[in-house]
Amino acid sequence: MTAVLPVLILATSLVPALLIFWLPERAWRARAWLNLGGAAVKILLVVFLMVEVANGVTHEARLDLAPGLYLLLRVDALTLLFVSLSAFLWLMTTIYAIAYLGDGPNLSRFFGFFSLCVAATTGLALAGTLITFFIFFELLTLTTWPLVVHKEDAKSVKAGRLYLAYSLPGSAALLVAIIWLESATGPVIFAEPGDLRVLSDASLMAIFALFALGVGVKAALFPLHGWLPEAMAAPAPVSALLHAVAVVKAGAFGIVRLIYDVFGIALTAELGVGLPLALLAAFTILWGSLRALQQTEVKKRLAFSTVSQVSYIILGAALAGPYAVIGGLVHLVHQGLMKITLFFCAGLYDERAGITRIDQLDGIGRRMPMTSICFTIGAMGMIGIPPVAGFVSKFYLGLGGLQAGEPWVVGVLAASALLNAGYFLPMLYRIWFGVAPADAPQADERSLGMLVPAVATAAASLAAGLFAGAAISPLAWASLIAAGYLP
Amino acid sequence: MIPSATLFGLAGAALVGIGLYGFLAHAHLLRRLLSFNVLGSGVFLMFGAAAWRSPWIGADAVPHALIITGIVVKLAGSALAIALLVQLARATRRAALPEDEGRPP
Amino acid sequence: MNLVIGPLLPFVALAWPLLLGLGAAWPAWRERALWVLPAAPLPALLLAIAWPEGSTTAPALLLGTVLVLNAPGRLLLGMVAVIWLAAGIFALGYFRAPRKPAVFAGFWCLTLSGNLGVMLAADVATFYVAFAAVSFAAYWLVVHDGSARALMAGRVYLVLALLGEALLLVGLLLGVAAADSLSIAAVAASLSEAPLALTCLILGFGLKAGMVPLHMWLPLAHPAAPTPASAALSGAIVKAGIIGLIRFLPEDAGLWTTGLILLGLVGAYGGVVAGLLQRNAKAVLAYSTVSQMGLVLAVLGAGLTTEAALYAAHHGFAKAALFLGVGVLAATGRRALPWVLALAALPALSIAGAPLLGGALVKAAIKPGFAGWLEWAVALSATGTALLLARALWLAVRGRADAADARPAPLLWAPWAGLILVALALPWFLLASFSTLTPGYVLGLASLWDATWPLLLAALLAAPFLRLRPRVPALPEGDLVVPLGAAASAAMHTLRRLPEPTGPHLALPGATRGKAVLAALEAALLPWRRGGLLAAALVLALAWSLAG
Amino acid sequence: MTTLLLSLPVALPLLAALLAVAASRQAAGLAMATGFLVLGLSVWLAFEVAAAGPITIALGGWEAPLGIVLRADGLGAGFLVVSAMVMAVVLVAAQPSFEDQGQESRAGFAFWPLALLLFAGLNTAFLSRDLFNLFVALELLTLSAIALVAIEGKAGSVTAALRYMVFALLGSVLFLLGAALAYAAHATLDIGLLAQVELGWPMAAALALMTMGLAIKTALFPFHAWLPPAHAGAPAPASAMLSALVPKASFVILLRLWFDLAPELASPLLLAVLGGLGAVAVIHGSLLAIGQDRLKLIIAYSTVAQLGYLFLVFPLAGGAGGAQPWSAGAWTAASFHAFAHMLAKAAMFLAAGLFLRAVGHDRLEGLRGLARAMPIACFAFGLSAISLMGLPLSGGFTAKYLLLTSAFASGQWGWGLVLVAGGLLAAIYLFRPLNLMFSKEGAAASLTPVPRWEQVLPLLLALAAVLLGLFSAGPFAFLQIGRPGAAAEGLLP
Amino acid sequence: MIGTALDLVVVALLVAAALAAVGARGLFAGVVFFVGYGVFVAIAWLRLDAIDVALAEAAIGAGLTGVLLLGAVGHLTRAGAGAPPRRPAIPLALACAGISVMLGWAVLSLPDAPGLQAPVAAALPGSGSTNPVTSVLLNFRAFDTLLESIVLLAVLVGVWALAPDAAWGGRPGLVQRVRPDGVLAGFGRLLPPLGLLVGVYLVWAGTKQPGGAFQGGTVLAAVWLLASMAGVARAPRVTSLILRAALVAGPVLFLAVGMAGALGGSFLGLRPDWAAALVLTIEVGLTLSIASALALLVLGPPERPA
Repeated sequence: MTAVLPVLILATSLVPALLIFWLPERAWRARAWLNLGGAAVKILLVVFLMVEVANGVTHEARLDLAPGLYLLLRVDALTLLFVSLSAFLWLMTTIYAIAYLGDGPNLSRFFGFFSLCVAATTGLALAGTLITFFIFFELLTLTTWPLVVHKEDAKSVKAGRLYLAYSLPGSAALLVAIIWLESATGPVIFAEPGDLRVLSDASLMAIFALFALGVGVKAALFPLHGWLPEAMAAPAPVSALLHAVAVVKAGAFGIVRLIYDVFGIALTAELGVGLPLALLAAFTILWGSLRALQQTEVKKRLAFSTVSQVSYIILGAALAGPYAVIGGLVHLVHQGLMKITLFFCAGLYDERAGITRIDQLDGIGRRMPMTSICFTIGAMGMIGIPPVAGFVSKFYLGLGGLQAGEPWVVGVLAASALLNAGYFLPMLYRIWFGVAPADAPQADERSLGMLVPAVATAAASLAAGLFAGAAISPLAWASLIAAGYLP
Repeated sequence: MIPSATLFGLAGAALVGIGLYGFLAHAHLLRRLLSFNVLGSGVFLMFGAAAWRSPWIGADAVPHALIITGIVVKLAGSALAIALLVQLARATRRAALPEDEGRPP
Repeated sequence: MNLVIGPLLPFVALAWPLLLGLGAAWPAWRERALWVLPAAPLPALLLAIAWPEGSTTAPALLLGTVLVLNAPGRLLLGMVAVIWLAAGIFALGYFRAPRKPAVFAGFWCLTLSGNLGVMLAADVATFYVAFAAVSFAAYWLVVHDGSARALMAGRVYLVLALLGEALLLVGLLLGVAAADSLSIAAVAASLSEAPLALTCLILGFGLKAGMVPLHMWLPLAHPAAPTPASAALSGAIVKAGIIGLIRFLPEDAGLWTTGLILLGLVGAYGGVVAGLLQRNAKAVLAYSTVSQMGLVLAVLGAGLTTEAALYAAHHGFAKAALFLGVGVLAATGRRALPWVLALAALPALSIAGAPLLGGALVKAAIKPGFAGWLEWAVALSATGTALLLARALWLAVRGRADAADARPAPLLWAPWAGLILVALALPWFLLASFSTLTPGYVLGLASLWDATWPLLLAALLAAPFLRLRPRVPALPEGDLVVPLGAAASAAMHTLRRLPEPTGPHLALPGATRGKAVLAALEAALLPWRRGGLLAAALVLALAWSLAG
Repeated sequence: MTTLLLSLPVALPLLAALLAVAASRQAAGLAMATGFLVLGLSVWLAFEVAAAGPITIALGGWEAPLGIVLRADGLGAGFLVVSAMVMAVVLVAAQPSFEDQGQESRAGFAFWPLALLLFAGLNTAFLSRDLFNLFVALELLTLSAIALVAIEGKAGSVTAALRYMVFALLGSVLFLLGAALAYAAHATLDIGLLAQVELGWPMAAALALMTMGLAIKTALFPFHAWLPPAHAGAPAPASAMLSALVPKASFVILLRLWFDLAPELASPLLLAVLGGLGAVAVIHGSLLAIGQDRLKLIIAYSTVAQLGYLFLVFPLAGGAGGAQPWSAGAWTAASFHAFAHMLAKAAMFLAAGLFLRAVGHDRLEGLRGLARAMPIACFAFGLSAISLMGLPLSGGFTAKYLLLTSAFASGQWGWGLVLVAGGLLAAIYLFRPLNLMFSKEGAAASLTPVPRWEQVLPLLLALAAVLLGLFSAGPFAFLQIGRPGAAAEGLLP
Repeated sequence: MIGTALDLVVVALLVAAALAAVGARGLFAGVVFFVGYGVFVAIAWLRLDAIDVALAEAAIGAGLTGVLLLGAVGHLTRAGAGAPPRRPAIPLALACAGISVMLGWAVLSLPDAPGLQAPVAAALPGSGSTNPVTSVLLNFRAFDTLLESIVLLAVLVGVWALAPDAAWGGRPGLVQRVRPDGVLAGFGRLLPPLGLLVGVYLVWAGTKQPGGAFQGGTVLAAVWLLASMAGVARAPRVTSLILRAALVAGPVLFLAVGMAGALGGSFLGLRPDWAAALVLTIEVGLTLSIASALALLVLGPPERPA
């Protein structure tokens, strides 16, 4: 049992962040090396930790703040699932962002907060207690805000305001829930669930609801999702970060922790709070898809798609059956890979062809083939067309629903798949079969830094589905985690 | 036969009331300051009277010393307040705070 | 087992087309990408011929891939490989200046791989993946020529394919949940207790196989595709649905036993009627596929699994040959027409069950499944088939080449002829192992008569048409698709135009008034008298309470 | 040694102030040196206290009740260290504004002695155990502060100073009355000695008077109206001292009264009144801050709200609750909150001063686009905003967490909700300026440049506020040293 | 009995004068009543056997404060600044009466605790003074006194800070134009020597009898003021080094002695054998500083451009 590794893995993004802040604007080479170096070291550490965790070695670090208040970083399988996702996607997004932002203004600030944001996500994943989770959850909110407003135009600032207007009350609800709970039970440590029964059923339900509300904002659970589409005003790498690496994932991750590590499956079932959450998630799935259908902007459509997709994770967690858990957890990874691919591509379209609206996509497939192929893979994954990873998650979710005695879940999945198809296929259709107007702007994809991450994540989405049965696949990890939670 | 201590103590209490009323009720800042000084000496009188509760062993010197200190401090406060007031009067031709005259602050 | 036909071969058979497809995208090879088409199905053919019965697994792949080769699978796998081989060779001759050859080759290979996959898959996930691959990749084959008609057909195809996938997913999920296993065999065994799952699966597979009323994509998509692709679509791809049914139908399918037979017969006859009203040879052929698949469904409903496989295989070869025939005829001038037409008529006759041809054997094989009026209905359907195919050939002849001495190139006629040969001959070799009959049976007089009279009846019925040439009212390709499509796009339109919920307002109404109220409150606290009174009162209250 | 350690934090600023009057040319350097010297001494003292427990010295060798006793316990030494940190930075930050350029100027002469005397008064208030001595210290502190408010010399600041003066006079006379009554009743002014005697009715009146006097000096609602114009009207370094430091002195005395001197006397009404007024202050101050259009006024109203939080300690940890397991948390939280507020608020005012210098005015609109022009100062502003909102990780968060935990553990939910609502309202009023800083459109074309080193100063303080949250275990334990009734080791393991 | 009657008279006068001062119609009348009130307070202190306090009250409470208030009245009148009269506030009056009652009750219910007479008496020898009040001020509670003397300085700095920027470096106060043959000028020449004598005596006597730095300093300040009003002595410039030195000398001396004590183990501690000398030294220093500070406070900030 050592304390070094959790701290070290946090430091891989924290230290570059702190250094980057002080770099002069023009030191883009140093910035790039710091970023990429941190990301690379982090991936190495994650790999090492995977081996350690598979061998049953515990790593934890603790920092006392006040009696009853301490930071505990601990590595478990669920942690690693999230950390490895964020580590990989961080690397990709960093490469992408370096190319995307080029020599724009305020780069040190941007990359500083970018790394801080990842550090917060890592901390959130490593959090071993409820309050540690909360602390990093809040840090995430704060470090994301400067990224959302990075462009400094009216739209971004408004988006930033909206983001906080949703997030901060959410965090307040979360804090109340946590303290309410902990004032009765003492610090809640994830691996060692205490006895929550000291509180009455009504209190527990209220706490659950407050908690779900708090993290639900980040997870863009209906009706708390309004900030997410607006946040599209941010630069594409930030969208990628929001939608795939960090923010909405943090919310979904929080729900998983809530049900499995705080309340536990048994108590959740006993209180009967899982089903309402599952229903809400199901509604969000459909609502997000319907709203996506209505959008005319590429990024907005993708954003509503995220609203819908993230709720798969929540649905899985809330159903609380073995398969459902696996489905939810694995979708955490799969959705990340697929959605980040889509955003990378949307950014490429925007940056290299000036395309922001869907009706501008006509015929872009011919001019930007690699981008379009990646986009297609991502979109297919979202619909659930195999062998892209999305189908694996849906498959397990559906099974989970049936296993939990909630067959309607399957209907929701099918309906959502059709709706997804309803808004993704017309885009693909335009990309591949539309005829570009004569006055279409120049388009090319001569930006290796942006293209390579997109290709990599697209390939990863494909591989995650194609080799789902492999021992190191996300599915395998998710199953490992689920096995830990279930008797 | 009422002990002086009690009598002057009560007088001090009364002076505090009178001074306090003036301090709180007047809008004119100089009157307010004047009342404050009445209030202050009322406080000191109460304090000093208490030091004379056992005349047979003499007055307690500690309150006396404290009162002298207090008087000087009170003077210091008054001096600064008066200087400020004079500045205010020159700048605004008023001797009261705006809100106490029903003007917007 | 040597290395070539070792346990890896099934995977090689599936991966090989994919590799070729990817290779086709290599810039240097793009222009000659079509050359990969004939090579793609070769390992699969080897697999079908030389691999022993058995299974192989790859636990890391998908959710643990299991591939199995058993009798119906091997037959259909071989059929698929052969048809794609023939169509691939045909394609080399068919495309003079191919449009986007690399893309075509890529999706061709992907479709092929999926098509082979469904025949091999023994676990639900692999099956689903393969099914999706064949469904979606085929879309690009349908829309290849980029015409408005093709795109429209493609859209219908895609929508229905998606619907099929959704149905399939639901069915598979329900089935897996019921069986608690990913094995297709286990799922099939448990389906009799899971009627909903069964229904979803039958609808999903039926959609692919052209089951009425989900058939409407078929007459749109098959004619729209380039001829070699049409051959593959109608010959091989629709069989993905059939293999699905073969694999998943439980011993006791409950109500669906009857349901399949009835729907199948409706399709068998409805396809004829609708097909006769078509103006395009390939559309007529597509309706013929609907009709023939109807029969297969009925056979499956009757419980004759292997016979259905045999029938389907024969139909695959013959129908692919017919589609290629349309292409061959189109390349044939007036002079070479007679003998080409003669050859082209052979698969048509075979499908109609003309004596001594392969079709007669497979028709005989399925006969024991039906009794009473059903027997008659099945038999009589051959008449319809004959009429339909006759009309198809007639329409194809009208579409022949303008140059009188045009001759089909060897790359066109050779694969075509090969397919015809296989269609006519193969049933003779397989009848014994796929049915309770022996080839000798069909040589009996009774069975010869059984095979002949529907054709005679057809000839009788056709005579007035040929003489009178009545104006045949035209039916739009895809029949039901027209109203349904209109309704669907209207619904979609409405959804898109639903009023968007307005965004949240950050500025609260009345904020300005609130600000004024607060400022007034603050101003009210400012006057010294009030503050002083409060202070004095508080001192008194506190002193009183502290002393209390 | 301990004598020097305890007396120098008071004596050095006094001496420096006197020398600054005599030799005003050297005043700036003298003041800065004093700031750092006192900081060093305070830290040293804190280490001594941590090692050996509370340190007490009797001035002149005369023990109470005859003499005056200075005592450095966890609370006092803690406040001493944090205020010295603020003061050291503020004195450096004031140098560009108040250093004499060749010839002595009015403000340049007055600022340094006043700041140093304020410093001395503050340190005395943190250390002294004698009620009358505390009165004198508060007077020194308050009169210096008032003079600093008026130092701009404009009509507005003179009005603000006068208003402040009126409130301050009332506050001190009430406190003095209380102290006099206490002596009259018990012949001692020493808090420690008073805590040991049985208190009667005169003492009840005395406590009521002192409490109100101190509450007025701490600008508790509804006696806060003087604060925003006074704090907003002063020059930025002065504002920083006024807002961050001055109200804390009276608050510390209030803490000593109700936790050292007469904990058992606290009536439910007293606790409810103090807590209730604090709660109203939180909401009222925050709402008014939202309504302001000038940055310094926002920050000043924020002080009103933040001071309100401090008073929640009374219902949460005072009176009968004093022996409860959660009271240590709440009691410490008050100090934490004060520390965090001192650091963050000073940082914020210093940053606001730099913005004002760059833009020329402090209307919110002027902040547009500053994130790009003055990134460090904006970052400092943002970091201090985090602490003021009570977001993790910051000293403000630790405080809020402890208070909330106490509120829930003791079943006093209402206070908890006030805390949460206050945090959200703070977010609203603090993100308004932040949002503008990040708005490119409409940014001023030309700004007066502000050197980088000046921008780093508020950042130092803001970082300290944040680090206080990250390393709060040490300070928490430190604050327990000499805490009366420090039986409970906090809420739970 | 006579004592009580006398006390009652003094109390009655006190209350009456306070009421008159607080409630007077005119501002000037109010100030006059206040000065009178100050005299009665001083008498009350005599009745309470607090001669030191009586002296301080007379000199500072009534005298100097009165001068300050009168000066302010003059300034306000010249500026034409006033404020509207306000109607009596009944609730406020009730509340203030309540406070009085509360305090009165507290006075009546004070326990019979003896004060610190005994400890003071015990500590007096070796404290450097035989006047207990001076001992308390300069030895037992020297810290209070130190701070208090510095409070005066702080306020002076604050008052000076109100000067117009342009006036900085000038002489404090408005320039007085006094006719050389006027009454004031005569007084100005006559009184200072006398006042100086009284002041110095008060300081010197303070170590043994009532009196001390504050009282003496006030007298000296009055002398200076008178002299300056008479045009005999001009106030020095605010930037004058000598003036500054005089202002800080007392507190610096005090603080230096205190810190020397700290080096010896007790801050502000006076070694008993040196105590008398040290007390006297501090007294002298403080007198100088207090006198200058008080005088300058009355003069106010410099107001004419230098």
